Parts: sequence; structure tokens; C-alpha cells
Amino acid sequence: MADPVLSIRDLSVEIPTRHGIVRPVDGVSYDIQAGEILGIVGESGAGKSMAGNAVIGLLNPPAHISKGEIWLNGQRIDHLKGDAMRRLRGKEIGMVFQDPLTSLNPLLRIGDQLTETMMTHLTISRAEAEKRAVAALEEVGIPGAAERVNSYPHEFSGGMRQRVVIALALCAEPSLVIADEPTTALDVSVQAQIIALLRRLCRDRGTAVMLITHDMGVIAEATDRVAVMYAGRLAELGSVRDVLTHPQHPYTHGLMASTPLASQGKRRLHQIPGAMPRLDAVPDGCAFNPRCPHATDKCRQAPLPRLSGGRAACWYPLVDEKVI
Amino acid sequence: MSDFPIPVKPQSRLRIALDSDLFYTFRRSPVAMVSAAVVLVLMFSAIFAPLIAPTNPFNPASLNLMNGFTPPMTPNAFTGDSFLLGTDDQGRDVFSTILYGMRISLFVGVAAVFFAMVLGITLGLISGYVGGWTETIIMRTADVQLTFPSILVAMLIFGIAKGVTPVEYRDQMAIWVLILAIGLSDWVQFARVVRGATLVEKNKEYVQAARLIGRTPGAIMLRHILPNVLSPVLVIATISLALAIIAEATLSFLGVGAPPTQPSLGTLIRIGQGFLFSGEWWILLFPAITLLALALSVNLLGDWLRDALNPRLR
Amino acid sequence: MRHYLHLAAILAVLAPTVQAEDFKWAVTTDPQTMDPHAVNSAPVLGFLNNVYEGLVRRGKDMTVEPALATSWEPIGDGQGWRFHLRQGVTFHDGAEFTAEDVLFSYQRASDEVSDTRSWFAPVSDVVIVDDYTVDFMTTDPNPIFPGSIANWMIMDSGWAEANNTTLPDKENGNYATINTNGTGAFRVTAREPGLRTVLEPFDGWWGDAEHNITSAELTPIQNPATALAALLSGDVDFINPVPIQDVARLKENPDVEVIQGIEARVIMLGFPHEAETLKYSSETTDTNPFADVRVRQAVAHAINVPAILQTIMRGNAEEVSQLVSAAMQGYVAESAARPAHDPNQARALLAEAGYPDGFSFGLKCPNNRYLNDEAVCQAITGMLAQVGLNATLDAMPVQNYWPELRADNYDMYLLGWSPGTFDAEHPIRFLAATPNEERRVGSWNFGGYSNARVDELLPLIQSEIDPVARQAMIDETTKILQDEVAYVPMYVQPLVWGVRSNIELTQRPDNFFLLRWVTVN
Amino acid sequence: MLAYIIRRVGQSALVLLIVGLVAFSMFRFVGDPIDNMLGQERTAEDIERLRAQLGLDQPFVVQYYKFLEGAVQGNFGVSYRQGRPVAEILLERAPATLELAMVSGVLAILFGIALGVFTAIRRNGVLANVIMSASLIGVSLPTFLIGILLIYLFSVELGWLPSFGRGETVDLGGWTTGFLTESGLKALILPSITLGLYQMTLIMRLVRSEMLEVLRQDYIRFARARGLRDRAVNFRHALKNTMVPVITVIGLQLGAIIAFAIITETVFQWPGVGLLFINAIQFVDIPVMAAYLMLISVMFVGINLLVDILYFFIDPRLRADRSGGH
Repeated sequence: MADPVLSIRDLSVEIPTRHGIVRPVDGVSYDIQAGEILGIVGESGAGKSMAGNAVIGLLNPPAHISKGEIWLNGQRIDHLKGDAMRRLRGKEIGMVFQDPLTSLNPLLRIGDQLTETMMTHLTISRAEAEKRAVAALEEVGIPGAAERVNSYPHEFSGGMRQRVVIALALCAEPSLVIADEPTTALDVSVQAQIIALLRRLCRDRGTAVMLITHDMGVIAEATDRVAVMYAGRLAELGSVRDVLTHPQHPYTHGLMASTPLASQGKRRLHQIPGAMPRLDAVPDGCAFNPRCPHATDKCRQAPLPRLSGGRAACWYPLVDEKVI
Repeated sequence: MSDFPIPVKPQSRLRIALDSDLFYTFRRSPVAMVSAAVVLVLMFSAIFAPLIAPTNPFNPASLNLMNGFTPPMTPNAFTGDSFLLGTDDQGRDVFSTILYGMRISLFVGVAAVFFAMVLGITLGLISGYVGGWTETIIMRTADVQLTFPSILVAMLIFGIAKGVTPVEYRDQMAIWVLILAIGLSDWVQFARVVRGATLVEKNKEYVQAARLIGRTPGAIMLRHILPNVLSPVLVIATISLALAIIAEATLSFLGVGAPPTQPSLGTLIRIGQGFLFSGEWWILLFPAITLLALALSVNLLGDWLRDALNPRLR
Repeated sequence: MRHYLHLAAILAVLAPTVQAEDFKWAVTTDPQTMDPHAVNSAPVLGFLNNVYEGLVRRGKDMTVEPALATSWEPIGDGQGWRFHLRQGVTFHDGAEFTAEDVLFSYQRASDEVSDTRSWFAPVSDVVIVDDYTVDFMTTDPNPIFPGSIANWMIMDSGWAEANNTTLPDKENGNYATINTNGTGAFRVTAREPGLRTVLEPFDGWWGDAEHNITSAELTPIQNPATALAALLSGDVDFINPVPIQDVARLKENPDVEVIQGIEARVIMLGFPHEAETLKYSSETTDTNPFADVRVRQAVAHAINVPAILQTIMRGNAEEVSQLVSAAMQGYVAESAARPAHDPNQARALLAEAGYPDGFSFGLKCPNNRYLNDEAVCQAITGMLAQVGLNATLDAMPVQNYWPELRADNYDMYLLGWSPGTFDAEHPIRFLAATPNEERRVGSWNFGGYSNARVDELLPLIQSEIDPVARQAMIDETTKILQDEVAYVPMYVQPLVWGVRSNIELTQRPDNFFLLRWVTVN
Repeated sequence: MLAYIIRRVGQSALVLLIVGLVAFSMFRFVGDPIDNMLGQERTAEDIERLRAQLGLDQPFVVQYYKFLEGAVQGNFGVSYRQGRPVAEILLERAPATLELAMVSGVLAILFGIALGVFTAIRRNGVLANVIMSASLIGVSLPTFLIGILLIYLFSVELGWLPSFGRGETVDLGGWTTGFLTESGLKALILPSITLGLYQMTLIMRLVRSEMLEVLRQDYIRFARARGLRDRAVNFRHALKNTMVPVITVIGLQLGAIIAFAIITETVFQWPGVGLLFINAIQFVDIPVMAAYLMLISVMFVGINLLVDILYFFIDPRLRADRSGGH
């Protein structure tokens, strides 16, 4: 196996608050290979976006990386500051946000936003950048790209805007794309198109993708591997087929059981009792223990086993319990 | 961060207040605490001026003209009386006059802002909630009002009020006219903010629900919409208070302020500026410092409040 | 779009003229018109005295001296006055001054639309005897007539006709509102109303120049602090007035000098003699205590004038007991004593009049008319309160003040009076005589004070030629007014001018500033 | 767009009419012009005659109608005080006020925007916080006091700058300007600081809060995520987006500058329309007051219109929206 494009090692993010320090990302490790799509899934507040923000260096103060390492193409980037980090953004790491309606500057033509980005990172002339902007829009499937470069964002529909956003994220040809809930704000009808587009572009270019979502459908459809996060920690990490069909962590299991998958047909959905803990009140031991049907005293007291070799961070991984 | 699940458990009001984010950020901001302390001290001394002040400068019978122009903490050449901050041209104790003057300034400021707030909120709620012609009329009126510089509005109102008030009441009217004048020149921004917020809120589910279960528009506006627009209103109110106090001083300079026998801080400054070159600096300096401290603290508090009430800026 | 440039103007500006004799001064109120007959007000007449001249003028000590007339004498037994005109005088535009201009100026100044009309009320006819002799016929003997027309300025008849300004026009203005053509020592070279007025010496002036200025500029500055700053920083050479409170400080400043004098203006309190009830009392609503002379006496005794002069006026004013100051003709020296400040006596008088606990009432006061008027009224309020007279002070700008007084909206008011004729008859006519439209008397007697003997004496005073007999009648009138406390005269407003130390000038008691007495060193 | 402008102009005309009516109804209370027009020795008869001549004995609605009749023909009457056509006087005085307002406005806008951006970007910096707090001093003291203190310091004590007036002016075909002479420029300094300080503080604070608001928008995060330089993010992306509300307020503040010029002009004896207005009040010069208020209203209405038109150029979204009416 080649070196991963992105390698996160034991990453923790901390936010000091009046209620004490909270850790929205706590000891997380995973790799993404070139051309691979890694899905990050979890409830809101589970720390999945925070991890993405940590990678691209856009944590909002006072949030900061407190521990761990981030390696990008063999270069350690978690300690980079200011301009050094800025050069990586867009150039090495592209990012797609959730809401295409607010991701584009309403006052600038999309062509300008594209050329501006390219000219920041690539040593090309304006004319060349303009040419590439049209090509980039064509690539993401915008009809009449040559004219639409002069349009303003409000002249596009939501799905089209997200295509523009993807074009923007990819225009400097980064090796990693972080897509933070890229379809959540879109109509169901265009979600699949966008996912397919993202998948196609990255496969073609060999771009690594971190696809953050809470939508199991998107995970099933688009990703190669999946990381399940709970209360800032990695609960389970494995190939998408394994995790979806044979979850080992009780939380993943519960999550799968509560997700309506097309294959399942009509059936009463399962609910996980309780709610994810506040980040300033994560219980000792396994964070999931208050809600876990299998929890023992060990789960409540002993420090959580870190995910290393195995798939699930659990004392009692479920073995071959199919979700039906 | 705002999407962290927040537990709901019953708490006393005080507990809620002390536990609130507002109080927390307050404790973390030395500027806010100092400003609040200054405002509190000044407000306290204004309210209890009759108890604190050594003399009552509003009682003409108690004044001794020969005490006029006594420098601070220096015995008067004729009467031998000594005053902490000196006396003004009428022999009034500057310290007492400041306390009493602040009373008037604060009263005018608070009342004017309150008036502007009530008017602005009412009209803003109505125009936002009812819409249609009512909205057009209210908001066009607001435009006309904005068209007119606030000091001119205040001067016009002052002129008209002086004219229409029966002569017997005119003397007591000055203060109320000031309140009316400043308040009327200030309601528009409240109305605009409230209207904007109302437009947003009225389409939210909870308002729709309240409407469906048959709440009257008045009740919906008061119980459901109003609480949601209060924080921007509070911010505007704070800053308006400082502006109102200054506006009162400016009007006084233009000769339409508080009567000289019951001077406000602004009137004191207007009077005091006449002694800037003559060496009686204390007549101007102390009221000016007081006004500066008051307005500055209120402004700083307003600043802090704006940031504190806007969770996204925190 | 117009875009041409006055190159010459720029060059003139960029190369500043090096003339030490440029003189700049600032006053509170701009002369509102350049027409000498349109408005009878001190700012206008004072300024225009530099530009226009009358048959007679007043000297540095207010004595009447020859100007465009070289001499004058009574005609017969008080039928009028004959004026012999100065020959060889020319107007600024070069026209010659003759008797024709005097007659024209009489007609212009005495017309119904002219504000100066009242000066000529005693005149029945004006007759040109020859080119340089004019007779003024009066209805009654008029001993003070020459002095009473010292501010009547002569305008060139030809100029007025040519420029269609044979009558003043207050409402719409006309040529003479902005332009001037006098015989005076200075001519106006630039006039921007409300902003600045520039004068230059008139080369063809008949008199001998006592000044050395080559150019003078008047700027009205309203805010006293700004005016003072302008003087201190040397931006102007002379300001009038200097705020009283700044006098002491200015005296210590070596760059600046203070010139003080006693003005003609007497500051007094007035009463609603005629009113049935008080207007602003909270408890005394069915009667008018001020109709009782004892109450008015109490007021006079309650006011501590020396204290006002000591503090508010900073020792720069003099107290006064009658309607004219000591500098005026007809001043009664033996009646010079003011009622003493005596709160106890005031209280006793009030008790005697039936008001042992005093009463409340409203005191009206202007706040931009007289020197420190508002502060004085405040002080008066305090002093009256000490004897139980609780005045509510309502101070207002003068534009609101006169209408209030005319509408009788007061229980007591502050008034300043400056006799335009410098004679004691003037305030008697305007303030003491029973108001009478037809006889044109008592027009400023807001309170309607009325005394039959005063009304009887006034016409006699006006026509008495014998100075001794005339003075006796003035004495009697003064005594009556004092006894009845028709008014409470308090002090004479001080004249305080501030000049840069390199300037020499003369302060005339009527507060007129004359450029022809200015020397720039 | 054209329909929109026409409708706005129509509304503006209505606003002007109302302003005029309000103004006329209040003139009765300002005082009586008669006393200033007649001397000490006037009689009651003189007063009545002059009042009738001026039409002051008529109901104010009639006076208003007559004023409108004249105003439509460009005739604003004759000043009671100066006996000259009001239009002429206003034209004479307008350059002084406009130049002062312009300089103060430019100062306020330049410094306001620069400091606003600075304090927003360095939100938690010490210097930014000091600037924020210090700027409040400018709005915590009345303008007239600031003006007097400036005069005291720079004219009287230091003697650097003139204490009053406009200095030498140059006549450019009816427009007198103080920009071309040294004394004219010097004379501008203190008044424009006095006048602009308040507006500068206001603009600065507004720019700051709008910047903070914009800086947390997704498209700014997205711009940062694309690795754009800080300068591009802060100015090209953020500042431009703050401009719509900022321009609105600046527009209104320009009007306020002209209104507040009343006080500054009084303190500095600045020969502009504000001083004229204050004098007019003092002398109850009704034609001047009426014309001044109309002038101010026209300016405001014009500025508002201009601001709205500016929006079109700044915000492409409005170009689409407005055609349908708003």
C-alpha cells in the first residue's frame, strides 16, 4: 500500500469553556489513500466536522489541536501556521461546505472566484486562468459554461451552485478534498448527482476524499471506508461493506438499525435510548456506556480501548450480528 | 458550538441569571465591569442626590450669590465657605449641581429612550406583523423622519410644544418636551429593527402554531414575537441612552434645553463653556468629566452587550 | 458648468498684502442692512456712522458737534432750527452734497415705511433756504432737536433716484440694502451680509483723518467663546462685547487690552401694573399683588444689586436708581440712591401688603439680549425667594421674548433701556407714559403703568426750552417713578471692549465703534 | 429601474411637501420676526402694518401655499433679515457648508472604514480594543464642546490654526472655495475634525460589526478554505459585502453631517448654511428657515436616492429583484 495522502494520528481538539475544557475530537486516528473516499459519520456534535476543520487549519479560536499529528503527503501539517497553512488550503486540500447557497460570495462572479483561486495557487496568467475556469465548470457539468462564468451565484440553482463549489474546491487540483455534508442542503433529487460527480472527479484524479455526513445512504453509496464517530471519539473504522453490514460497535449497530435503508423494506426502525452526552460531561470509560445495552462495569470505568488493529473501539465488539 | 445539546433542568431565576452566558462573559470582561460600576455609581448618586448632595442647587432661596466662582476646596473670599468642586456663577455648589443635573440628564435620557423604544417596538411590531398599507404608512413616516436630521426634529418639536402648551404649564414642560423631542427623533431605528425581526419570526413554526390555536394577534406579538426581538432592542436602547444624554446637551447649547434654574449636565456644560477662558475651569471641567464618564460607560456597556448577546461573535 | 477662474483673485491671495494697517473686528450681530433709514437699531446705526454722516454727530464724549452742518441755531421763539451746511463735501461716488440731499433724506427717513420716522415726529416742515441752508420747523419748541437727529444720515438724492431706492424697503430690500453711498470717512468696498463687510478710507472725506488704517473688515461672530478665541489668537484686532467673566483674565494678558465704560443701557425689572391677576402663580390666582406699591417696594429691597455687580458683573457695572444712567442728560443726581438691600424690610412690606408668606409668580427673562441676562435673572430669582417671593424663571431667546411681553405673558420681566437721544425724556416717553397709540407714547410700557401727573409732565418736558425748568420737571417725574416703584432699575450695563495691544481706539458711551478713531501701531 | 426611480422621486416630492407643511406650522412658534425688523421706537401700528405686509396675519396654510407657489417657480422669497432673495443667499452660503461637509465626510469615511476593518480583523488585539474604546470619547462629548476645546488648544494656546471662519476663499465662477489657499485649507482642519469625528466613530463601529458579521459567513470560510490571501479575503470578499449596509448608513450620515454642521458652524463661525439657519432662527427669518429646511430635505432625498442606485452597482442580486418592485 502506498503512503496515505492524509494520515491523522491520535488527534485531539480542545475548546476551553467556562464549564471546563471540552474535547470535540478526542484521540482520533485514520488514513486516507489517494483516490479513496473515507466517510465520516456520526450525530451532530460528534466531532466529525471539527476533525475536518482541524485538518484544513480552520478551527475557530479558542478551539485548537491539543494533541496528535496530521500528515499530508508525508508532510506534517498540524503545527503549520499562517501563510504556510494558507498555501496548503485550496492547493493541497480542497473543501466543500454544506450549503452551496451561502458558500459563494454573492457579490462576485463565479468566474472571478475561480480565477482568483487558481491565480492564488498556480503560476498562470489571467487568460489561462479564465480558460481553465470555463473548463472547470464544464467538468462539473455546468451547461453553457463559457457564458455562465460571468454569472453571479444567485443566478444558479442550489444543485448547480454546489457544482460550482466543487469546481472551486478542485480547481487547484488538491490531493485531498474535505466534503462537509455536501448534499445535506440539497434537494433529494440532486443529492445523488452531486455525490456521483464528486466520486467521479476524485476517482479520475486520484484525489483522496474525506466525506463528512450523517447520511448513511450517502455513505453506502459513495465511500470506500467509513469512520463512525461518537462524542469526539472514533467508534468504528472499516470498509464500508463491513461496517454497514457487520457493525461491531453497539453504537454503529444502533445507528444502522435506526437508519432506513432501501434494502430493508418496511420495518419498524430501532431507536437508541438516550442522547449523546454533552461534550463537557462525557462519562468515564466508554462514552457510549449509558446508552449501551451491553455495558458492563468495565465499560463504565476502564479507559476506552483505542482503535488500533481492530475495527471497533469496544470491549465487547459485536461479532457477526447482522443488521436486518 | 451552539448545537451542543443543552440539558433543561429547573433553576431559580437568580441561579439562571448567575449561570447565564451573559453573566459569564460579563465577569470575563474588565471593561464591562468597570463601566457597569461607573454607571451604577453615577445612577445611584443621581437617584439619591438629595441625600448625597451637600446643598440643593434647585432651591433658589438657599443660594448665596456671593459664593459665586469659588474655586474647588478654597474658601470663598467673602463668605469663607468652601466647596469640594467649587461653585458656579450663581454660587451653586458644583458637586451638588452635578448630582442634581445628572438626575435630569438621566431622567431625560432614560425616559426619552423608553418612549422611543415603546413607540418603535409598537410600530415595528405592527408594521412587521400586519403588513400592507399599515406597514407602508408607518415605514414611509419613518423615512420622512430619517430624512430630517434628529437635532432639527428635536428643535421643531421644541418650538411647536412651546407654542401649543398653555403658558401656565410651559415652565414644567421643558423637560417633557425634551423627552418627547429626543424620543421622537429616535424611534425609527427601534421600529426598523423590530419590524425586520418580526418579519423573520412571524413565519416561524411556533408563531404559526400560536395562530392556529387561535391566539389573538396582540397576544402573539407580545408573548411570542416580542421576547425574540428584545436583545437587539436592548443593545440599541443602551447606545441610544448615551446618545440621548449627548443630544440633550447639544439641544441645550442651541438654547432649547433644560431651564437654567434646574440645569441638566448639558446645561451645566453650556454654562460652563462660557468660563473656559476666564479661569473658572471647574465650572466646565467637572460636569464635562461626569458627562464623559457617564456616556462613555454606557456606550462601552452597550458595546459589550452587543457582542455578548450575539452568540456567534463570542 | 462654469469653470472659469478668477486668476487675479488667486494671485492676490497667494501673495498676501503686507499691510500692518489691516484692521479686523468682530461683533455679535451683523448690521442687518446698509440702509441708514430702514432699521433703527444700534448695530446698524453704529456701523453706518462710519459710512454715512448726519448734519450733526457726537464726539468722543457724546457732545453734539458739527458734521455735515457747520452750525445751527433756533428759529425765532422755538419754531424750529436752522442748519448751515458744510460746503465742498462729496459723497463716495463723487456727487456733491447740497440742501437738496438734506430734504431728500428727511423725506426718506420720515416716511411711513422708515424705521427712523419717530425722530421727525416733532418736525412739521423742512424748508430749503438756499443750497447750503435748511430750516427744520417744529410743531412745538424742541430744545433737544439737534442732538436727537445725530444718527439721521444723509443720503445722496441723485444716487437714490438713479438706483431706485428713494424709500427704504425692509421687507424686500433694494439697492441701498447692500450698497452704500455716504459722505463718511469710510466707504464699503465689499459686503457679504452676515459674513463680512470690508471698508476702506474715503480719500475725499472732508475731515482730517485721525486713523491710520488702510482696510477694515467686520465679521459677526455669534458665539462669545469663539469671538474671544479669535481675539486671543490674534485673528481679529477688536471684539465687542467681551464676555464679562473674561475681563479679569484678559487684563492679565499682555497681548490684549480691555476697554471698559458705562453704557447707556439701564437694566430694570418691570411689573404688570394693569393685570387683574397673576398669570403664573400656584396659589395667588385671584389678585395681582404687584398692583400694590408695597409689594413693588419689597421687590426693590429684596434684590441685592451690589452682589450681582460683584459676582455676575465682576465689578464691571454700576448700580442705578432711575431709568437713565448718570451719563445721560437729565439724570437726577439727588435721586441717585437705590433702595437698600434689606430682606427684612422686604418681608415687612410684604406682610403689610397682606402677603406675610410671600407668593409665587412667573419671571420672564431673555437669554440672549443683555449681558449675562439669564444669570442675572437666576440670581434675582434666588434673592426674591429669600423673602418669600417664589419666582419661576422662564428665560428665552429674544425673538420669543418680545411677543411674550406683548401678549402680557409675565408676572415680572427684565428689560434693558438705552435712550437713543441720551436724554431722560426718552424712557419717560417710552416706558413711563400711559400707552397711547395716537400720541405715540408708552409703546414699551408693557405693564401699562399709568400716572396722570407723568402723562401731564411729558409734553411739557418735550417742549420746554429752559434747561432749569425742564430739569425740574424731570426731577419730579423721576421722583414719582421712584416712589411708585414703576420699575426697579438695577444697574447700568457695562461696555466691555477687547482690543489687541497694538490698537488704539476710542470707546463712545453709546457703544458705537468708529473707525476714524482707530490707530494701528 | 426607471419606474423605480420615478416612483422614488414621486415619494420624495410627497416627503418634501410634508416637510414644508410641518416647517410652516412651526414657524409661528419660533418667535416673531417683527421685533427684529423694527427699531426701538416702533409703534403698535408699525407692527401691524409690517405684519400685514409680510402676510404673517394669514393662516399658515395660506402662507405655506404662497411659499409653494413661489418655490415651484424657484422663488423662495426674500430674507426678512437681509432683504435679499433667499435663493441668492443660500447659493452664496452653500459652498462653505458643502466643502466642510465633504472634507469631514471624506475624513470620516476613510478613517472610519480603515479603522473599522482594522478593529474587525484584529478583533481581540490590544490596539484594536484601545481604538474601539477611545473612539467612544468622540461620541461621549457634545460636538460643541469638542469644537470649543479644539479652538482653545490649537488656536488660542498653540496658535497653529485659525479660530474661526473660512480663511481666504477663491471665487470660481460663483463657487467660493477654500481649497486653493493656505489659510482656507488651514481653516478647514478644526471644523472638519469636529464635524467628522462623530460620523467617523459611527462608520468605524458599523464597519467593524458588519465585518464581524460577514467574516463568519460561509463564503468567507470557503474563501479561506480555498487558501486565498488574507488581504483578498478581508477586502475583496469581506469588505465588499459589508458595503451595502455601510453605504446606507453613510448616506444617512452625510445628511446628518450637513445637519450637525449647524453646531460646528456656530462654534467656528463657519459661513455656511447652518450658521445662516441658526441666525435665521434667532431673527425669525421665516423665508430663510423654510428654504433651508427644503434644501436639507432635497439633499436627503437625493442622497437616499443615490444610495439606492449605488446598491444596484454593488449588489447584483438587487438588479434582478428590483425590476419586479420592492
